[in-house]
Parts: sequence; structure tokens; C-alpha cells
Amino acid sequence: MEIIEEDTWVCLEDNRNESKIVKVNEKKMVGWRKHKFDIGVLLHKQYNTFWKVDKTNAVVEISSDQFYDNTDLDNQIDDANIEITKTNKDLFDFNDSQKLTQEEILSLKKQKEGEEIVDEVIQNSKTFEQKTEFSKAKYLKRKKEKYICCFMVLKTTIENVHKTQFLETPQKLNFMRVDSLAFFMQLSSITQNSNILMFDNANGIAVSAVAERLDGEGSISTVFWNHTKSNLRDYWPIQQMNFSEEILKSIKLIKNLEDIEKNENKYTHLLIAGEFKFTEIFEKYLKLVAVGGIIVVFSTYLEKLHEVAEQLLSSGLCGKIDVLDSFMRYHQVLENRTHPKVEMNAFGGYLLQTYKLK
Amino acid sequence: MEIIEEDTWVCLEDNRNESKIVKVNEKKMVGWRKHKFDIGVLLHKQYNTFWKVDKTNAVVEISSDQFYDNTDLDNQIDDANIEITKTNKDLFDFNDSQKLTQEEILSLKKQKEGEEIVDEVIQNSKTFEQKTEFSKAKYLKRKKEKYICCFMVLKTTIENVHKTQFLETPQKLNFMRVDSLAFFMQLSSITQNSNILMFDNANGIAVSAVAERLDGEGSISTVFWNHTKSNLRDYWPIQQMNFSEEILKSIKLIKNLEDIEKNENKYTHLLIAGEFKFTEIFEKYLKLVAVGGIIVVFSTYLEKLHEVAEQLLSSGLCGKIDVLDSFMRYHQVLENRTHPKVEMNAFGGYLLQTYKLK
Amino acid sequence: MIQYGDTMILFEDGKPKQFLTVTQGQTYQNKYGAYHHYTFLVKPGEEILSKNGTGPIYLMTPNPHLITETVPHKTQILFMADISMIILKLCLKPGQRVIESGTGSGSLSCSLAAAVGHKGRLFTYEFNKERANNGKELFAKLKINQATCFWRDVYANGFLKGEDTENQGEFPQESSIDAIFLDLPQPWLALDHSKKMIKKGGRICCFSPCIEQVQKTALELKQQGWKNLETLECLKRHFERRVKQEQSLFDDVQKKVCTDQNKRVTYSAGINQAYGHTGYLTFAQYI
Amino acid sequence: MIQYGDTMILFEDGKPKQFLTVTQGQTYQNKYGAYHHYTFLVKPGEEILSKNGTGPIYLMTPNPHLITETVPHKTQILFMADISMIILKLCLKPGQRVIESGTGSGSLSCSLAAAVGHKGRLFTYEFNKERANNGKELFAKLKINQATCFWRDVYANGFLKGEDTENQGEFPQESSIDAIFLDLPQPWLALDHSKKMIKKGGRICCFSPCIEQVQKTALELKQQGWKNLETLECLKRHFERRVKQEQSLFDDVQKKVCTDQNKRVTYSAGINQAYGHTGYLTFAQYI
Repeated sequence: MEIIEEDTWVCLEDNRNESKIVKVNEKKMVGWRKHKFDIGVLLHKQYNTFWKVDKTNAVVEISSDQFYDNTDLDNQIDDANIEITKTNKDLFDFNDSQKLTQEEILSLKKQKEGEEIVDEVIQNSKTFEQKTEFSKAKYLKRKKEKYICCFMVLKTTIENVHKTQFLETPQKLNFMRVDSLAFFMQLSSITQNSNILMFDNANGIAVSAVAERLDGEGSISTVFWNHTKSNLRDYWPIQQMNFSEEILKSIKLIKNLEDIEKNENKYTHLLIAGEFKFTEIFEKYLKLVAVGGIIVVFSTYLEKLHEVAEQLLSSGLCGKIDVLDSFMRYHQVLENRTHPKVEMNAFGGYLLQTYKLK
Repeated sequence: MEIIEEDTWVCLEDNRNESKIVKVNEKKMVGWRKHKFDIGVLLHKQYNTFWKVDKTNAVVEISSDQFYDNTDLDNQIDDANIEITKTNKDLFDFNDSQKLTQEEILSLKKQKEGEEIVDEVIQNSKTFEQKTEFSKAKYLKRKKEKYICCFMVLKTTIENVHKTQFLETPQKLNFMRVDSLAFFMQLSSITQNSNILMFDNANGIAVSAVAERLDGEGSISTVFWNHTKSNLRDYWPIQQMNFSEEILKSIKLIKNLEDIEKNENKYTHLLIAGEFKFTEIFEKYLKLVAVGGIIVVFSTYLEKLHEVAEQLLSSGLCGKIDVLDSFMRYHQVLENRTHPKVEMNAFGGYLLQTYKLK
Repeated sequence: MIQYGDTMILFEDGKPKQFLTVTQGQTYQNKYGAYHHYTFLVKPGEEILSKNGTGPIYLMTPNPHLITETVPHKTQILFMADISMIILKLCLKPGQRVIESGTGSGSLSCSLAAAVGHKGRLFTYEFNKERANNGKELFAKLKINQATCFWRDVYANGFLKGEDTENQGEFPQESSIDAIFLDLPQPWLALDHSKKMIKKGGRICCFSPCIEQVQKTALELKQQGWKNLETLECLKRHFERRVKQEQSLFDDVQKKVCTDQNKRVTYSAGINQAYGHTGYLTFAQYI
Repeated sequence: MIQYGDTMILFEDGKPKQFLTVTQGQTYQNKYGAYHHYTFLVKPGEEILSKNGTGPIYLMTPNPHLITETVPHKTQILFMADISMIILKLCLKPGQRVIESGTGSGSLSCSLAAAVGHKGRLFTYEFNKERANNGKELFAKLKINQATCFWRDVYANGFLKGEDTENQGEFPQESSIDAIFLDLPQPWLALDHSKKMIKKGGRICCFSPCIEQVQKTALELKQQGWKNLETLECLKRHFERRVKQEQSLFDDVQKKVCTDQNKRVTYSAGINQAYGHTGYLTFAQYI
């Protein structure tokens, strides 16, 4: 069983299906969900364990049953107003009438555990008993999410590092939805001993994914937009992945653009994630890509990839140029309530891929 | 009960879920599905009736049960290789081994009815009996579609006029998928006494939809791209809709562009369906649109609507400019085999809508 | 010209905001200031300024699309994408007679009524009394005379004139309806009644959020002999313009070489937030 | 440099066409003419001309994405969109041990093997003997040494070493697997066996075309105590460049006035034909 070591980044996934990525150190205070608690408690504990923040803001271990009892991760009901009942008579009384005042609830929070508060709130709901079974379940879910703060501890992965940031500020990832990142990786087909030139202004999420796949066996020369003077460790996805020294050594942060041309061998890949002036990159660096090399560009804007396609086509150096996007949707799978999720991110970005053939 | 009159266009929908739109006249020969038959038989018959082309190429009426027995319209199995069986052992023998030669089948066609040919083909299949129930059903469906030619007769509607053309040559409709046409209508919000200026190079499908809605109570001045010298009746959707004289009178075909400016009142709508140089249209004709008027543009190319949005925005004359597209997919709903259809048209086009506010 | 008593749609900040009935002596107040209603007696769509000359607002003639964007709703309503498909695929045209249940916010009702025009008829049934009354008021306010709203449990009582004396107005006759739209939790319970009302060749559409509802509906439609079943979903997505400062990668390194300084470019960007699902539409024809 | 015995991917007309094993003395023939295999001993991706100097072809190093586009398949295969999501959401990384069933065309297998790298292991099980052999040959040809293909009915026999003597090679141990992928008609029948193999914290993905399969799988996963269930679908769409002749509306009428004569513009156009559905991916974690 693997143990959480000092200085390791871990992913906390909570009972609202939200997450936070933190570094574990002794006596390290973390603020989340209006609580402030000592995450140092997790030191030397196992991954995939469950924790609760109690009324004194102490982090205490709970069982998996206790956790899943307070969460709805497996159901993820999002059908705000979807009901299958014989009639829809009750729908109008959807809002809760709560006897407890805000002040009473606030004072409860200091005296009682989350579960007890949820009980009290339900007992003081004027409408709970009239609700349909389904409405009751949804009501309970919301109250538990509100008053109970529990989470599981997971290893960081490209997926949860991406998800955590994407939920909060997708623009920091250039709106690169998870499927676009997945496509980016598959279209890049990273193999051992690849010698990669990357341009990433998405804070390094793409570089991290590539570096993990390369596993130290090859090299990445990477240019971060407007960050040419920074240290590699300043980019949070790279930090959060707890990369080994070997992997970190394979990433070379280009601080001086002239270094790009000083590479001994030609590049096997030219990968761009995010907004640059693409045309100037290809004007200057396409010649540094080896014959048979792979070119992948991600952009939020189709027009920009169109421009690149025109440029590469007229260069006569590239094979079939693929431009694509994707549609991705999560589904709720519940008895008699199966449907695509209502909440959706409708634009994941666009990708261009081609091979250099001359 | 309404009767099919002389000179009326009707829609034939066949047992492959394909359709053809024809004009019914006495002794009118029609070629379809390698048959040539006299459609005049339908004269003075009822709509929503069912017909079969027999081995002598005569069109004979059949019952609804006979028709639906030879079709799969309600199931529309398209899951080419999707099977739920305990194992997938049988999948490899998917191709049919047929004892009958092509010549034998050809000669059968002259002697026997379609149903009889299907029986013979099945009896001479070496693999039919080994198939799973589901594979048998699919096999039968394909053979029936191939050897039996039957159809129902429907009134023409915008939907089936559009569908018939779209299946065959979508480019003639500028790739305007049915949902884009539906959106175009909804965004245009045609009401009585509208005074509409239209530019339609999609052979008049949009003009037909607008004219049907207007029902003769208002006027449409329409410019067809590159067809300025033609007669209104040359546009097949307009013909096929069997419009009354009143409706036809409400459509004014602009042959001389100067006539656009000679309109007495301002236009309540400026509607564009398909590829023109949009910017020159707005440069010249935006001023002819009344305050509060509705502007809708359909295009296959997002960039072109982007250009229009820029132009209208900088004109300062328009309210919030909406640019949208849509995702539409059909579903197969069958016991234990429910899923979105595999066949899909992934791009329906883009729409722009705004209101003139000055 | 707008008259006193007209109900218009108020545009504020370029977007539809609410219904507004122009009333003598009244004043409308927003963040830009006050607007006397007598300044509203202009042409629809004309710019109206507040007393202090700022914050242009506009009064637009209500049309089906704007009504959908403006109508107040307490529960989920049918949006533009579904409404468009319903009207096109039910093959509605002026003069036809249509049944809808339930009325809900009235958002779809107004579009159905517009599609059948003043020569057509819309009969709309709502189980919830409050919403039935809302529907009646909405039609009165917007002068949609071709629409009648009934307060009725259609599972139990169907669409024909019955014992319930609360409901006024003309009821539809058997086999007289061109199209039926059902947005009910259990549409399969209303199919028998629907079959009674529909003309030969007429069409039905059922809207359901969950696939299990679609499956039950499809099964019942087939068993009752409805034909030409089709199920589809339709989602809309919006684009916006985004202005970008196109900066050269090389500007940053050698501060002197600066190719297209301050070049501003606009791109079409998708608006990420969208509805991933509203419901499935199941169509069938009565042959 | 390409050597005799290497299996490469042949690009013809700018697209991947087939696998080609470079063999001494052989000739490749296409519509452009003949190509001696000895002219293939160049760098991967270099232009190779036929004897008569026409029809450039290219031999590319096989990579997961190209393999998917090239692999011969008799039944439906997993395509790029699903493969990408499977690999990312199973959180595969070098050194991990993965189980797959069935092997099918081997299209996904090659991507899974690439993701776990030469330090990892892929155990892939196929019910159909012919396809199991195809899988073994594919791995040998492409030198994917980290992959082992077994001919096995996993519903009945699971993933551990068993009685079946046909199967050679190292079998996986209990609780030693990081991720499992099931593309089976009834994945729920293999979940018990999967649970036995998976490490704590490990992930599973089931691919199913029909929603009823997804429902049964999800139910069984929950009953067995798998956690963090997620179901998704992912479709890809392609764009192409389209060259248009931008003609003014006014050119046609007054033949003389002609603003931007013969102006050619290229637009991005969507390719209309696309897969509307491949299958649903259901993920879960063993906690």
C-alpha cells in the first residue's frame, strides 16, 4: 500500500464532486469550503481513504460508507426540474420553507456535526414531507452537500489536475476540455525517445501530460508564452504531478528562443497547446521538424487553425491535414431517470494534426 | 377525406425510408428504384394510402399492414455491427453465402413478386439459419428493402420536401439541415402582414417555408442567386408545396435588383438563406428594414456570419446579435437496443439573428 | 404605433427583459432612470430614452421567439431548439387545429398559436390551476385569440368536452385535430385520448427528459398502431465574438523587434455554457 | 533508417493505407507504378518514388493513432475519440499493468500498450480464436513486446491462469492490475472477475453501444461496490477547407460592374458525414 509522503501533492475530492489539489506537509493549514483545516493529518496515511472536517475543523478519518452516504458521486442527479410522477401538481411548491433562521443555522454549525444539522434542517422544513420520494432525495443531497464537508484523498493524475483547474478557471487552460487534452495526446502519439518541441500557454497541462507519457525517456523543449523567465516548478500542473527527477530533467524550459534552434537533432514532434501566433511559429520552426515528424496544434479558435492549415498546405511539406473538434457529454444513469446531463461544456476547442513529409 | 387531384405534387415514402416527390397526372410514368411505373393510378385516391410496384411494374394498392410488414420505418435499425448476444462468436460469418447466382435472381425478378423472391433468397442462404435472431431480422430487412418496392402517399410538407432533397443533394440546400430550417423559421417569427425581403439561393426551400407560414397575408420580395431571370414556378420546392394562387401571389420574384428599393413600405424582415456576399447586402439594404425589424442569416460558414456580426455591430443599428448552431441526432428506440443513430449529419449550418433598433 | 393597453416586450441592454403593458399615467424605472409611459407611444423598436436622456430601451412587438425568451417560468420550459423542431416536424401550417398538454409557462403555446395563425385553433390543457390561469392571462394579454386554455387532468379526462363546468369555450371534436403535443410526465397515459382526437394523417409529438419515458412512449405508440416513429434530440449552442491582442512570441524576447504591434483581431468563440440536455422528442403519425 | 523486416505504415495519396513489412527482393505495386523494397531503406517519412519517378509514397513509423487508422477490421472498432478518452480517464501511465477484453482488431490494444510503455504490461483476452491469433500476430509484427494476447472466454474463465493449456505466457496476478477495459456484449458478466484483478484505487471502463447495456453495467458496478461511476459519450467531427468564388450579387445583373472579380476565399466547412454514435463509456473506480 502506498503512503502519502511529505511534500507530495494530493487530490481531495469532496461530496459535491468538486476537488482541490494540495501539497501535504506537517501542520499545513488549508482553506476550502469556508473551513480552514490542518491537512498535515494525511501525512503517512494511505491514498483512497476518506476524511471529514468536523465541527471543530479537525480532519478525521471516516469509512467509505460514511463518505458515500454523504455524497452522490455515483448518481450525480442533475435533473433540476425533471420528475416522473403521475401528476406534476407538486412541482409548484419546489422552494423550501425553512423554519430555522439563518442565525439559528449558523449557531448550529458551531455546536453540531454536519449530519445532525441536516437532520434538524429537514425536521424544520415545512414542505419536506409533502415532497415526492425523488424530491426528498434531491433535497437531502443538497443539504448534505451544504452542511457536511468530507472528501477522499486520491493520487494526482492528469485527469484530476485538469479537472480541478478546469472547473474553476477554464480560461487558464485555454478552454481545453478534457477530451481535447485526450485527443491532443492521442494525436501526438508520444513514444520513447521522442524529441519534442512544445509551445504551451495553458500553464503546462499539456507539457505535464506529454512528460508523464515520455517518462523521462526523451526530451521536451518547451516555450511558455510570456513566461520565458520563470522556473519550471512555477507551473502548477508540473508540480502537482509529483514528477520524478528523471521526468523533470527531460523537460527543458526554453528561456531564450535562440536555444530552440541549437538543438542537435531535429524534433520528432512540434506540439502547440493554446494561443500563440501560430503562423510565426511554423515560419520559423517547421524546418526544425524531422521528416516523418508529428505536428499537433490546439486552439480555441477554428479560424486560427484554418490559417495554419493554409500555411502548411502551401508549404508543401505536410501530409493530410486533419482539423477536428469533438462533442462530449456526461450521462446520468439512474433507474427510470437516465438521460444526458443538463450541465454541459459545449465547446472543447479545435485540433489540427499533420505529418511532416519533406 | 381529401383526394389526390390532377396536377398535385405528392410525396412517396418507401420501405427504405427514402422518398420521392412527384406530380400526379393521368398516365404519368415515373422512374424510381430501377422500376418505371404509372403514377397516374393515384389520381382521385386518398392520401396516406399504401402502394406496391408488382412484377409487371403495375402500381397496386396494399393494406397498411402489408406495407409496414415490408418496412422498418418504426424501428430503423442502423446498428450495423451492434449485437448483444452472450458471445460474439458468430460475428465473423457476417457475410451472406448465397446459392442463387446474380442471373438467377435477375430472372426471378421478372417472374415473381418481391415477397416470393425474398423467400427464395433466404431459402438459398447458407448462413441464415446460423444467424442470431437479431441478425436474421437485419438480414430480412435488407432483402425486403432490396426486392420489394412499396410506398405510402403523403401530402407534401416543408419537412418531406426538404428531406427528399437533403438526402439526395444537400448542397442544393446549402447543407441547411432540417433543424437549421426550423431555427430559421422560429428566429424569423413570421407574422401576418409581414413585408419580407429575402435572399435565398437554396432553391427556395426557405422561401417556401416562409410563404406557407405567411399564408398569403403579407408579401415576400425574394432574390434568387444567379436565377434572376427565372420564373417563380421553376423553383421546385415552391411548386411541390401545391401553394394556392393567393400564396403564390404573395411571393414577388425580384428580377431587377433596383426593384428592391422601390418598395413602398420598409421591410419588416430581412432574411438570407445561403451563400451570398452578405456584407454587400447589408451595406445596401439594411437601411430598408423598419425599426424593430428582424434580421436572420443562415450560412454554412461561421466566418461569414462573424463578418456580418462585425458589420452590424459597427453600424450601431442592431440589438443583441445572436450567432448559433445546433446539434441534432436521431435515436433508435428498440427493446434492449436503444442508442443514438450511428448515421449522422454533423454540421447543420450556422444562424445569425438580430433586431434592427434604429 | 404602440397604444395604451398594448403588451410589449421591453429590451434593456440590448436584450429582452420582461413584458410591459403600456398604461396611461405610469412610469417605468430602471438603473438608468425613469421613463414615462407616454414616451412609449412610438413605433415598436424605436429608441426610448429615460428622463435624464440615458439608457435607451426598446419596446418590441411580441413574437414567438421573443416570448420564449421573456415568459416568466417557475419550472423548466421548452426552449427555442425544441420548439423549432416541434413546429417543423408536426408540419403545422395556418388554419390547422392543434392540441397541447400541459400548457406550462405558455412559451410553446404562443409558438404553436402563431404557426396555425388566426384561422387556426390551439386547445391547450393544464393540470395545475395556477398555471392554467397564467396561460389564460398570457393569451388575453398578447391577444392570441386562437388559443383556449383548459384546466384539466388529461390522463383522466382526455380532451373532449366533459363534466368539468369550470372550463369555458369551444372544445375540440373527435378526429378533428391535425397535431398533438404532449409534455407530460407519463405521455403514454394520454395516447388513447390523443388517438380519439387526431385526424387520419395527423401527427403527435411527445417531449420527455428521460430515455425510459421515451421507451415507454414508443412502445405504447406502436401498440396503438401509430406509425412512422422518430425520436430525436436537438441542442443549440451560441457563439460570441472575442477580441484578442495578437502578440508576437518574439516581442517578448527582443523588445525591439515588434511585427504587428497592438494588432487586435476578433475571433468567433463558442460560449462554453450550454444545455447538454432538455429532452427527447418522439414523433409519430396516425395513418 | 528503415530495415528489412520492419513493419511500417504506408502513406499513399497523403493518407495511411496499409501495413507493409519491408522484405528483401519484393516489389510494391500501385496505380503509379512499381516500387522496389530496397528503395524503402530510407528514413521513415521520406518521399519514395515509383520506378517511373511518380506517385510519392511514404513509410511511417507505426504509432497508436496511425495504427487505429490502418488496422484491418471486420467488425466495428474503437476509434480515436473513444480511445483517447479511455486512456486519459483510466489514468494510464508508463509502467502500469492493464487488462483488456476483447482484443478485437487490436486497434485499442496498441494504444493501451503505448500508454503503459515498455515497462508496463497489457493482458488482452479474446473469445474468437481467429481474432486472438490476429492480435498475437499484430503485436509480433509491430514489436509490441509488453502485450500478451490470450484466447479465452472471460465470462466463464476470468483473467487468471487457468486450465486452458493453449495460452502461453505470463498471466496477471490477483489485485495487481491498475486498469481494466471491457468491450464485451455483456460486461456485467465479467465484473466479478475484474474485481478480483484490480488494485485498490484502480479503474475500470466498459464500452457499450446501447443504453440498456449501460444501465445493467452501472447497476452491477454499484452492487459490487465500485465507486465514482461516470458515463460519457464522445464524438469527433472533421473540418475541411472549402474554396469559394466570392461573387457579387450585382455582377450578374449589370455585367459591367464587377467589384472583386474572381476573388477566391477559403472557408472552414464541417464534413457532414460523421459517426453519430459509437458507444457509451462507463468508468468506475475500485476503492
